[in-house]
Amino acid sequence: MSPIFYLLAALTIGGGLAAVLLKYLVHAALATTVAFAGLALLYLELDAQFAGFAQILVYIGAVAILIVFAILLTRGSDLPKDGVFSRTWALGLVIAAAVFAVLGWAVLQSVRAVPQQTAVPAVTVRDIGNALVGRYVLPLEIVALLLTAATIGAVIVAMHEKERPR
Amino acid sequence: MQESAAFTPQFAASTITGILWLIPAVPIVAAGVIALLKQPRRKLAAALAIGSLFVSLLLSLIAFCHVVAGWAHGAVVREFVNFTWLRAGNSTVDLGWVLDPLAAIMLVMVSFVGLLIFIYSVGYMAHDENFTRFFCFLSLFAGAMLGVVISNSLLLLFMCWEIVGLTSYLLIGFWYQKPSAAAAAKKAFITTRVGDVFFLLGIVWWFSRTGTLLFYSHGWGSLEPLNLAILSTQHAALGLSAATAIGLLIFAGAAGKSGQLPLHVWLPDAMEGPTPVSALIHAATMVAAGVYLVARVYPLMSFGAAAHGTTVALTVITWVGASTAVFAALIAVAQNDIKRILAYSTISQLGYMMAGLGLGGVAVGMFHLITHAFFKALLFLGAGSVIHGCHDEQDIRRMGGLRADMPLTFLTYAIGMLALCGFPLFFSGFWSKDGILEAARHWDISKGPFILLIVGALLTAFYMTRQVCYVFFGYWRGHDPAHESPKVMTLPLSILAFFAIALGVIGTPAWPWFHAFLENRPAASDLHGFAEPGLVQLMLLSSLVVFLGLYLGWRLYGNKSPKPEAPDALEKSAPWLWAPLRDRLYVDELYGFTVIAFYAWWARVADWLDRRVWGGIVALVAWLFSLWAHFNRFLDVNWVDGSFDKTCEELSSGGGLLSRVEGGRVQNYLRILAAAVVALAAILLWSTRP
Amino acid sequence: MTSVGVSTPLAGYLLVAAMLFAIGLAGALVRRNAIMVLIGIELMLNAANLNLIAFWRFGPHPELLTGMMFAIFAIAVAAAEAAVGLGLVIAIHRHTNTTELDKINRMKG
Amino acid sequence: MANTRLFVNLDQIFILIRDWLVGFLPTAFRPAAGVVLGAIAIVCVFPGLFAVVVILERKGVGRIQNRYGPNRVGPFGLLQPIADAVKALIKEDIVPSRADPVVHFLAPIVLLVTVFMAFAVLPVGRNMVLVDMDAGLLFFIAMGAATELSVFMAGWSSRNKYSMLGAMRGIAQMISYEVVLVLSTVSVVMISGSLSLTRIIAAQNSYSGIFPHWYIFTPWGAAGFLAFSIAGMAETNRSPFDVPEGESEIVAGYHTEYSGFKFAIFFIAEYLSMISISGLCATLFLGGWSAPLSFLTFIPSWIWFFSKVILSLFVFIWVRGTLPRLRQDQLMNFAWKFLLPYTLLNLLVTALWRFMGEGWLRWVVSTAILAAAYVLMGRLGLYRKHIGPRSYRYAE
Repeated sequence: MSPIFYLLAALTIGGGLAAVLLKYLVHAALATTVAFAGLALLYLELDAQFAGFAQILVYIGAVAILIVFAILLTRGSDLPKDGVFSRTWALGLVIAAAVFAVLGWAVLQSVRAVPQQTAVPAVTVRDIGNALVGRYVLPLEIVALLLTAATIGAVIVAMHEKERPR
Repeated sequence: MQESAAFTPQFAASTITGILWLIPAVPIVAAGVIALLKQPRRKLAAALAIGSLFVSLLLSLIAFCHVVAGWAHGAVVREFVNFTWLRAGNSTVDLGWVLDPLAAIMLVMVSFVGLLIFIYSVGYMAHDENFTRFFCFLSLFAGAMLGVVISNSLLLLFMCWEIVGLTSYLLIGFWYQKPSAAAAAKKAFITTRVGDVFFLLGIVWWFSRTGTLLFYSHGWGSLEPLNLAILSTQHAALGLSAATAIGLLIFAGAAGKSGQLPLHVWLPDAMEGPTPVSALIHAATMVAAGVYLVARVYPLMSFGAAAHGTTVALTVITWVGASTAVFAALIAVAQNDIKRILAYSTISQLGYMMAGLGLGGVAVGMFHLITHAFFKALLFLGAGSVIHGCHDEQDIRRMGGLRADMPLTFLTYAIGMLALCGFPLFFSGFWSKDGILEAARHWDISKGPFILLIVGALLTAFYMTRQVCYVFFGYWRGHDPAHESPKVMTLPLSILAFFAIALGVIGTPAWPWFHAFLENRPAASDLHGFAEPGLVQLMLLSSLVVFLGLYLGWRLYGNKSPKPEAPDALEKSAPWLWAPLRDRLYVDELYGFTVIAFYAWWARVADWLDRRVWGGIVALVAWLFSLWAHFNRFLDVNWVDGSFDKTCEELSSGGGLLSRVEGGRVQNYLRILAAAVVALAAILLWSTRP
Repeated sequence: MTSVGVSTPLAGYLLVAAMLFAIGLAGALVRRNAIMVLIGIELMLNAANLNLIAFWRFGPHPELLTGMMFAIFAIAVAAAEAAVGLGLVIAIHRHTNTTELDKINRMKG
Repeated sequence: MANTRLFVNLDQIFILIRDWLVGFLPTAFRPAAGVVLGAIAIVCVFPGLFAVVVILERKGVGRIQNRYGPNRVGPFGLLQPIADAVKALIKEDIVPSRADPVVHFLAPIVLLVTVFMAFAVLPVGRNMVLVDMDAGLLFFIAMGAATELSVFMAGWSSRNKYSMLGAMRGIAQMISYEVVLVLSTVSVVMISGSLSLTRIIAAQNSYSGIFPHWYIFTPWGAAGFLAFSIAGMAETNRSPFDVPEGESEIVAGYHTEYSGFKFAIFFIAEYLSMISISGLCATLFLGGWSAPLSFLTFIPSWIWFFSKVILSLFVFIWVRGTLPRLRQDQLMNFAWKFLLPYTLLNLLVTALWRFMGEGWLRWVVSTAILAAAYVLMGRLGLYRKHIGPRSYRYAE
């Protein structure tokens, strides 16, 4: 466990926490971006270069922008009058904590069985490309279809409802 | 053959044969595209239809040249591509297409005449609101017809045959707002269906005997000697061999489509469709499909015959064809609708073709088919031009004197009429009809067909003269003055007129190029062809007959212009002959009294059975059930409902309690979900702990 | 390497992922705003991706790329999910004039 | 021989200097120190280039507009950038009172960092690349995408409607043109088979006779180059796509509320991103640092790279001086309804090119398809409402 890992983990977790806790939605969205960036760096640390850059491109370049656009379009940049947390926030927190407890327990229980393995996998972008259009071509096509459908669907859902034709 | 290779062609002899399927496919695809167009896209629809057929024509010409080139080098061109369509158990159903002289000739004819008629339709249908639909159907028809021509499998042929029938139905009923058109469409569809049932029976029988429906397949095809020998040795009922029986069944299908004697009734009524349709489908191509079918399976029909002998099937075909020729010609004499006269004339000429097939073989019948296609299309288009010019008037008694008003139409129509009459030497009809008469003269079994056909020729000349006199001579008897048709209509007329004259050249006895081509003999030009004993006399005889018919017609009708209400000249001189002819020899009435009456009776019987017998049983059962229901109701009301109501109250209050969970709050759902996941994971981990 | 009882680096990544997942879940559960719920869901998805990549890296057959591919597809799908989700939020906002989940609990428009 | 040696040394002079400097350190630190040196070089050289570009632009646009341009500071006004820098540094840094201070502060920094990051993968000469990443192109694009967020941060945090409008326009425009940008690079990736910029250059660094195998000299490459250049101009908010900061409409767009050095950072970042896009353009389509003719290879590779970049920057300036600004709707319609379909078609053509194999046929076919599509789409555009010829309505 290198110090870099701890640094990146702290960045990611900090970003996530800030995202959940910050009052202003825009701040929360920017904090989410920090978490996304931290995750991208974690991917790089895991020698997953392609996934890391894809994470930056998709999450910071697109999803974060989408989120801030949605915030602005729904006038979410102002503070709501009656608080940002729901009334039953404590219950939510307990459940989240329980989930974390179960997950952490499971991790600690099971990693003993995993052998230590640190050799850097020799995987190039070319391999990923070949896999994408080779073994994984069907999922790739399906994801392409899904993206198209989602784009059209999102546009239609968010479009102004037209006057009903007479 | 492996499954994976199911659709790979087994054998492609040449590039053109390999892509022969494009010829029908292009118009069919065009039809599909046109079907998707909006109604206002007229120009695009017409352009698509004409363009696609033009492509087909080009391909057909290439194919034709390919065949001619092969033939000129002395090779027998019969190239085919087969593939497996279905596989059931051990038997396969193969489809395929074939390119041989017969198909090549027919391809060129169909696509060429079709193209001209398409062009003509642009003018004729210009004001129709369903213009695009019309071209969609026309394209579909052209594609299917070309499919019939090239198919190398009886099944594929049958499929295309049925599409052709469908488009015929659609196009006859194109103006379905008119009750008469709708009825005519139904009549055509049902009547041809009668023939098709026999045809299908023949197909099934053939398949069960030979195991293949391919015509040609390297010696294994059903038209090749091996299988024909098998068929001819098997016996069916009535002392006929299986080959003969199947041949007759197939001929029944052909008779239905080609309007032969018992099944001809639909063709005159089909004239309710637009005139280009009448020209394309009910004169030039579709009705010829039956003749083509017989020509295609001619090896089956003629198998086992001696050199100049005949078979039972061919004899039947001959007699049916010859009787049809005279029968329809007789009726045509007394009709007053311009298109109806041509329709009966078509039936009559189809009879000639059939007789030609039966008497003289493929070449004789096919030659008449080809020449007839051109001059009959010409006549129909001319009639369409006349109708168009006379503001949709179809009654020849209300026309007259159009010679001056529509000079080009008159000229071309006269050429078509002379070709149809068989005017000597200069017109194609003369040569093709002469070929049939020549074959009839040599027929050993009976001189009956020969006499019938001669009489038919006389009648043909007579009724065509009558029609032309009514329409073009005398003075104008209609309401508004007639006008000449636009160029887009007269241009195809001129082209067709040219071919109505010129086509005769390729089939004279001196240079029987056409016959040689179809029969794979080398063609030779030899004036000694005329020297065959009796031939010149025959030509003189037939010319004499034609002149007699022309003279009689002119004598009775020439330049007279009787009043529309006045009785016909023939009616005055021979009313006893006129009445039955005018009423079409009572065939429709005969069917009305027999077939239709029988069905009506049977329907009444079925209705009675439904009402009384089955209805009574149903009522009885219903009564029993209602009795049982009353008993149940008593139980329900007193015992079940009480307990059920209580249960429901309990459930409803419980549901109210539960519905608080389903409050429409997304986060509640998420909470419950997460808690459940935690619980499940905890259980899992607990149960699998080491 | 063997600090706080963790035997392999894998466990560290998995714990970070678990923590991020829990944070995302908490965000989705405690915030009132629909967009924040979506952000929380995005965080959870990312945590799952981190798991996948970590398993790929420390798994027995990284050259098969299974986990990596899974993560890449998950990223693509998450982008689609975000687009549709935010589109829905905008539509709801137009309809009910609020994005607070407590107030969006009627099916009747 | 000595001659060749000299040219090789000249070509690799910066590498040699770096290695010489690093040689003073213990072995363990050498790789890291090399990277740090490279980074320092980038941070020094490109802002220097920025100064050159600024003076080039001001004088160039001046000439285009028939005026002198700066000519007071230094000889021919050449020291003007330095004067500008001094001015920016000593001006007061004003933050609006209602602004969000943290985000307002972070926005220019994030922008500058992401812009600088992109240079890390750009090969400026033979062996002269800071980090030779396997997915370098993806990194470059990812960094370009990240700048959008800083634009939003700047616009939102200023609490100014002009800033917000500028930011929204800017993001919409950058996202739209980013799609085109990425898609036009994909065709290069398809042919070269690599996302690594050094490999892409290596794939172009060969000659037929004296002519180089640059991708711009292929039909799909020319079309891609065109799309890439247009999208690059839009991506860097350069005229005629400078709607987000259109002075005549929304003051200065998202950096309206910035002053002093923060404004200077925005200014620098804009020019740096221009330089980096030019560099990428040269790398992808113009053979990077390779020489344009085979007998010119003796000239050091970095000179070629920088000449190409400056040439491309000159085109930027030229276009700015020539074309008027587009309206927002024209700009978006152009991106989505013309450029995007055309780029997608270009992808198909590239695939065709790839699979048709050698020979003249593929040249004819791809040129014909692309030209026909260009003419056809342009013609159809004339009859469409949205991408027709430009028309202007004036306030009544």
